[in-house]
Amino acid sequence: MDFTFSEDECLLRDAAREFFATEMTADRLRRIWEEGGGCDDRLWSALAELGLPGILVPEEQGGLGLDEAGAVRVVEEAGYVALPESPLHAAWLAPFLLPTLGEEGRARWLPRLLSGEARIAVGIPGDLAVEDADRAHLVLLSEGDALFALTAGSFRCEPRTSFDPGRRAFAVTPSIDPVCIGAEGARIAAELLDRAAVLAAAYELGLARRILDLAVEHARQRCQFGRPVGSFQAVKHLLADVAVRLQFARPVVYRAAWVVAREAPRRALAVSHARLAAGQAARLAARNGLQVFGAMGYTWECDLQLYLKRVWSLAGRCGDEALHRRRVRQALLVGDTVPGAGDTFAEN
Amino acid sequence: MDFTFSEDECLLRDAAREFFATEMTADRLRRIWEEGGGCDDRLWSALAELGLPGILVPEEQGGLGLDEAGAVRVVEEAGYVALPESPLHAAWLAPFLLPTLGEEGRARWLPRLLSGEARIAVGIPGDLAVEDADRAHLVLLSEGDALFALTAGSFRCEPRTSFDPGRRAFAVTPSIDPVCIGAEGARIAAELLDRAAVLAAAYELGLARRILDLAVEHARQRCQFGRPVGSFQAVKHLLADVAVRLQFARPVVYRAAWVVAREAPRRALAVSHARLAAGQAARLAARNGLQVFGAMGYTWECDLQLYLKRVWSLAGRCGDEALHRRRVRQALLVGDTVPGAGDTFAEN
Amino acid sequence: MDLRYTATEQAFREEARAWLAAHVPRDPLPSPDTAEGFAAHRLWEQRLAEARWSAVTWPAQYGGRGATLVEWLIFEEEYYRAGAPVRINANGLHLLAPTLLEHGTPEQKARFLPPMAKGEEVWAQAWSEPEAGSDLAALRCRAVRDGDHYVLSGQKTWSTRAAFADWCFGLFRTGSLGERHRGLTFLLVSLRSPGVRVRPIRQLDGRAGFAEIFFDEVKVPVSQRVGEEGEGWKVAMATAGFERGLLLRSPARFQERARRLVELWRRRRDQLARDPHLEDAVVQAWLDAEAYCLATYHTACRLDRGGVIGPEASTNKIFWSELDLLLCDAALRILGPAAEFPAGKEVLAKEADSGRWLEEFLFAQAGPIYAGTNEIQRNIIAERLLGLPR
Amino acid sequence: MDLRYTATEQAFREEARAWLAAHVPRDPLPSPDTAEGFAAHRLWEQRLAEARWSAVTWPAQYGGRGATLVEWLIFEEEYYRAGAPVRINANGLHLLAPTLLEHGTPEQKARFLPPMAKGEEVWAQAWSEPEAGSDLAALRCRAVRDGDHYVLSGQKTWSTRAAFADWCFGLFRTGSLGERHRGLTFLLVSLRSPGVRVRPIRQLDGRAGFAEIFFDEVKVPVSQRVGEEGEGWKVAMATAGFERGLLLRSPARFQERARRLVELWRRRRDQLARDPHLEDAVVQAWLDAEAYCLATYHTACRLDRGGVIGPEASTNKIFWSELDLLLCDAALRILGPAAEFPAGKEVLAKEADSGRWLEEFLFAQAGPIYAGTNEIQRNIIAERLLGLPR
Repeated sequence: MDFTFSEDECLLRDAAREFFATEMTADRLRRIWEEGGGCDDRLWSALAELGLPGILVPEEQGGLGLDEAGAVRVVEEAGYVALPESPLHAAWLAPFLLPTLGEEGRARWLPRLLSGEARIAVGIPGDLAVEDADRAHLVLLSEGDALFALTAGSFRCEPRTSFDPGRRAFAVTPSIDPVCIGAEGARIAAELLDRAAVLAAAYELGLARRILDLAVEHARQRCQFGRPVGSFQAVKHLLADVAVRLQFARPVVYRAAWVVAREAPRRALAVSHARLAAGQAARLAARNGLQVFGAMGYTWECDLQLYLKRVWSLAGRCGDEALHRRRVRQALLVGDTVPGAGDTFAEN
Repeated sequence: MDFTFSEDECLLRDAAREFFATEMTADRLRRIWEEGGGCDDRLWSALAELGLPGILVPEEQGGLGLDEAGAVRVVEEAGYVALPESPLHAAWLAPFLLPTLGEEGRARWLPRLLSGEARIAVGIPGDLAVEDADRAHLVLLSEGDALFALTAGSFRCEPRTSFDPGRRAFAVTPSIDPVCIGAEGARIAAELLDRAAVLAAAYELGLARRILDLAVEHARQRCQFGRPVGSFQAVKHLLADVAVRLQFARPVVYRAAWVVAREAPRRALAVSHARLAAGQAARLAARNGLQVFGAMGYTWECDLQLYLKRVWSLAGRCGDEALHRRRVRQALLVGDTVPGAGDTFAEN
Repeated sequence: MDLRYTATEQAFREEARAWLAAHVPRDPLPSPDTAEGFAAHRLWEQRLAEARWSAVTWPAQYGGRGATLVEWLIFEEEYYRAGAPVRINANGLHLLAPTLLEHGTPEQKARFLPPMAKGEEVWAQAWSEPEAGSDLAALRCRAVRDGDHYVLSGQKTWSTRAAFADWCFGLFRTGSLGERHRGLTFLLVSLRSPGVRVRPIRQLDGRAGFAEIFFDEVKVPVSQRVGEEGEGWKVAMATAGFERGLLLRSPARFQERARRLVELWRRRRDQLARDPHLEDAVVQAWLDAEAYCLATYHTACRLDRGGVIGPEASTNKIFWSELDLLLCDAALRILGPAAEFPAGKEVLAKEADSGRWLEEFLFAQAGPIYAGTNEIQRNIIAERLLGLPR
Repeated sequence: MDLRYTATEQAFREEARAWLAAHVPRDPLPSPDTAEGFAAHRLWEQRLAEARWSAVTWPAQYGGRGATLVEWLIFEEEYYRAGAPVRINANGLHLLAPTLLEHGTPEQKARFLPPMAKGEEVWAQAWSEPEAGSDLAALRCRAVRDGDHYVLSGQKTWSTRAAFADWCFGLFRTGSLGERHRGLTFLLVSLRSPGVRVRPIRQLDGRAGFAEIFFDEVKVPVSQRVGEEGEGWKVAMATAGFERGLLLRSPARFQERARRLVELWRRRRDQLARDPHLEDAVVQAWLDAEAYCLATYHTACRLDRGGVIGPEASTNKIFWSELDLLLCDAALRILGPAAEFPAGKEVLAKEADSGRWLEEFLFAQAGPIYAGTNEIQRNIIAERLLGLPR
């Protein structure tokens, strides 16, 4: 049993953190908002240079060779800066989907994905839009039990306006046949949803931590009644509550990342638990963080909103709360046995 | 529209409060615990003298002539001191049940109820025991769609040990036929449950207020870190939260009392709402009150426990939370229309 | 206790209902946070005033109907049921007017109430300052007496509707900062006065719902002072202050929202596999909206009979703001992926009114903050209602 | 990261499981809050110790197995699954022992650890005093140095198990009261010493689960001081202090409770019309128990690899105590009217184990209070983990 991260994984996380801290400042995010959201080509290239698209690709294929458990904290750091999501979709989901295009398809797209030359967008089951679909060279769209591999000219793209201005979202209508359907398509959709849910959960951990950090900073600086508001117990406890939820969501997400990387039992339960726990932490961070900021946090000028809106817009995507709760209920309340002590890591 | 209490009703409430404050001190309650709980004959007589059994009986029949809405705050005061419940059952429920015994039955029992000569115990639908059944001259027991009027020798009485030592509870098994069954018995049971639920709700308001008062007093006296613990924001907010829930439960209960007193629409919704709101307030008071008391509140010596245990034991009686939530869901989520603005007091 | 409406109350309701049915604009007005929308709303206020519906509780001489608080609640119920436009002058009507009626001179009432009723003069609040949010006693915006005028310098902020309003009211420091809540004076200030500059502040939703107000040697006649100099805190916080707690958010607003929520849930529950978490939130939200209505009627009846309202009014603010979060949060969770796209062309988004829910959700986030944060309200409840030490 | 058990860990589990299956008493032991029950539990501790299961993480020389923290978690899982008796010496094993192992002298370890492992010496805590509950730095129970002894006078309270324990450990004031958390010394005191008087305190459930300890000129050899004089606070709060946060409540306890809760719900849900409110509470409680397990393994793995645990340990206390309330509260609500009668002869009460749930419910109420109230824990998180000003 080793529930820790290796030194290499920590170094990679640190590198990503450093990169994001300089590349994805709040100012940069505001410029992205002004330009209609999403990830521009410059950022896409920079991320490719960082190695992001290859993070889950085996070393022998030119990637960094991590599994989801090893890479999960990079996603967390991406959430911390509210990175546009399409490059994460490409890095986290495309390597899983490309093999369905056959050896030829994989050979055609994987190197270009790794080099940053090809932009791949992913349509996640249940989501109503695909991020950055208009800029993608390839859209991998999972819809019902069908998986489509769409290149320019093989789909229609209609913009959808999200209340989160960092989102550049499109409804995509395929005009070609899917690459796979039926049982295989359904299996891929199910696994894709699980992977996307873990991605969203890790991202939410980062968002929650960012909001907590911003609120702590504000509470240390802002004075009322002659002292920093962070010295008031009510403010302290609002933020301590966030820290508690975050602390106990994190290992749930790490475990889910480990689970999706392999054939592990109770996958749906682990994944949906992660999404629920991280979503809870992020929404509590948003609520309590805003409360600590007061009216100031309610303004457009305040950077807090950059992260609040991502928390709220992400809530409905990658499987919404109702879906994940349903899966948890199904796992717990139906079936022969109820997992108890000793069952958490049991392999059957 | 007059959602206030009359001067007479206020005077009666004050009289009851004063009586309870001297009769039902914490010390008295502890003696009751030692004697096996329930209401002894001395207290029963004193309550009769106060006029309690006649509170809902028309003046021309020798009672005080209030309706449930007028009398509800007397029950609240009874809850404030955790009065044994059997005299409340007799006062609040027997006048409704006695007419089912026919004119002769009513004429036989009502005067003796008013004088305090006869003790009447009531078995509430769904409850597993009847309080003070062993001391009663008449047990009115509603079970399924049957109503029994049981006098000495016509039932078996088996003690049930509650974790609340103030409770003197018995499982009652009738050995005679019911006085009414079928549709009429079911109607009586339904109405009896509604009345009992309002009784419990009003009682819970009183319990919540008592616990709040005790916790406030403790927080003003107890010093830590060189000042009263009540000056800490965390403690203030624990108790303020109770005050808020209590403030907004009270009118819900008063309205339910008004509703059961007459043929009003949406009775089940109003009654179950009252029970849920009052129960919520009482359980929050118990939790937060105990938290404010700290370890001291967890001792047998501390009077707090007298009221905590009543909150917890009452929760399952007079319809438990699951039952009342079910009724609310039924009313709100099924049916043609959803009540909105302007419907609260509408008469159809 | 008699929870039936009287014949008079019933007639009042029917009159309001009939008038609203005939006059409420069929299409929603444009947002009052734009110049065009503000003008449209101002016109609507005039129509209301012409029929004496704009300030029903005021005496007839100022444009009201001398209605009881219960009648006001009835009017609000009909107003929200009818889906009538948002009231742009609520600050004036519900927050300033009760103060003026209690503490204003006859001249002030005659001068300010009628144009307020007609929407000719729309009012903004000027309480908070950049360094005095929760700590209102730290206000530093100065008012210096100079003959029959005060001269104002300083800055106010978070002033709702100030971007387009005509007047503002608030507390200004006539004494020294060290005096805290003593040394403050309640003034009425025209936003058209020379030296006043208003800078709109964009909110979370991108609109300029509130503004900063800068005062640069602004002259305000002494006749526009409410109460005595240095007594502003008392004026602002007196009985009327508590009554404002009652008027600020009428229950009908939340009850209509709760009704829409239950309807949304009924339409969507099968797709959501009757998710118990959501169902429970829906039921609890409806119950709390109903409880808020019952508590408000209870208080209104007491006040109509000459009762007074004390620090328990602080419980209102906490209750409705948390209720509103519960309502809107449940709606967004029911909408799921559709919640993100307010202008979505999907059947679901349109049918479910997702744009409206989103707007309400965003505004609900401010509820526990404005009009005194819920933390401050909890302090007030603990100290003044429960008697805990400061 | 590799979340599979190693072969060694698996073997450890199997050994523990086999031993427990063969040795756990079939019928529950009488309550340890009675003299008879305490004796029975002491015997059980001896049996555990004989098979070296009583303190698995300790070095072999003191009676342990040198097990990793992960192995300890595995043992706990098997222990709770087996329904084995409550551990009466948890204060010693989980709270004192880590401190002794870090700060004790070789002589102290050799003297105190083996009899602790064998249950020959059962330990109680002596932290709180009547006037120092949350404010531990206000301790006033005095220890005055007199040659090679300290002389203790004063009173301790809320000492769990002290009614029957043999020894206690705690902080005593060797400096002046004004020094606050400086001037405290960590001492080990035999409860059999002349001048010690123990007065049991009855709890909510009527049993004497904790006690007051009165010290009247009690002589304690200097050799029973852990760490230096005046350094007691540091000794108590150092690394080991945080580790205690990990050991105090093992996840298995809550996971077994969560499993029973889900089973209770499954049996009863149809009678309860699948009440969504209850179902949701059941699901959330199970998830939180699972999260507590995951977080504990995460920390244990880090510590097993030489990591240290900081103020984030305070989050544990809050999380498990609130989880426990959620669990027990849900169970009582599912039981409804049957919850009141722990010894109920109805099929429901027996089948549903209502007596056990009630006991657990009552004890859970104390969770947010003991071992540092959750309010104090939140302060610690805010100030030391988040860096907010005191």
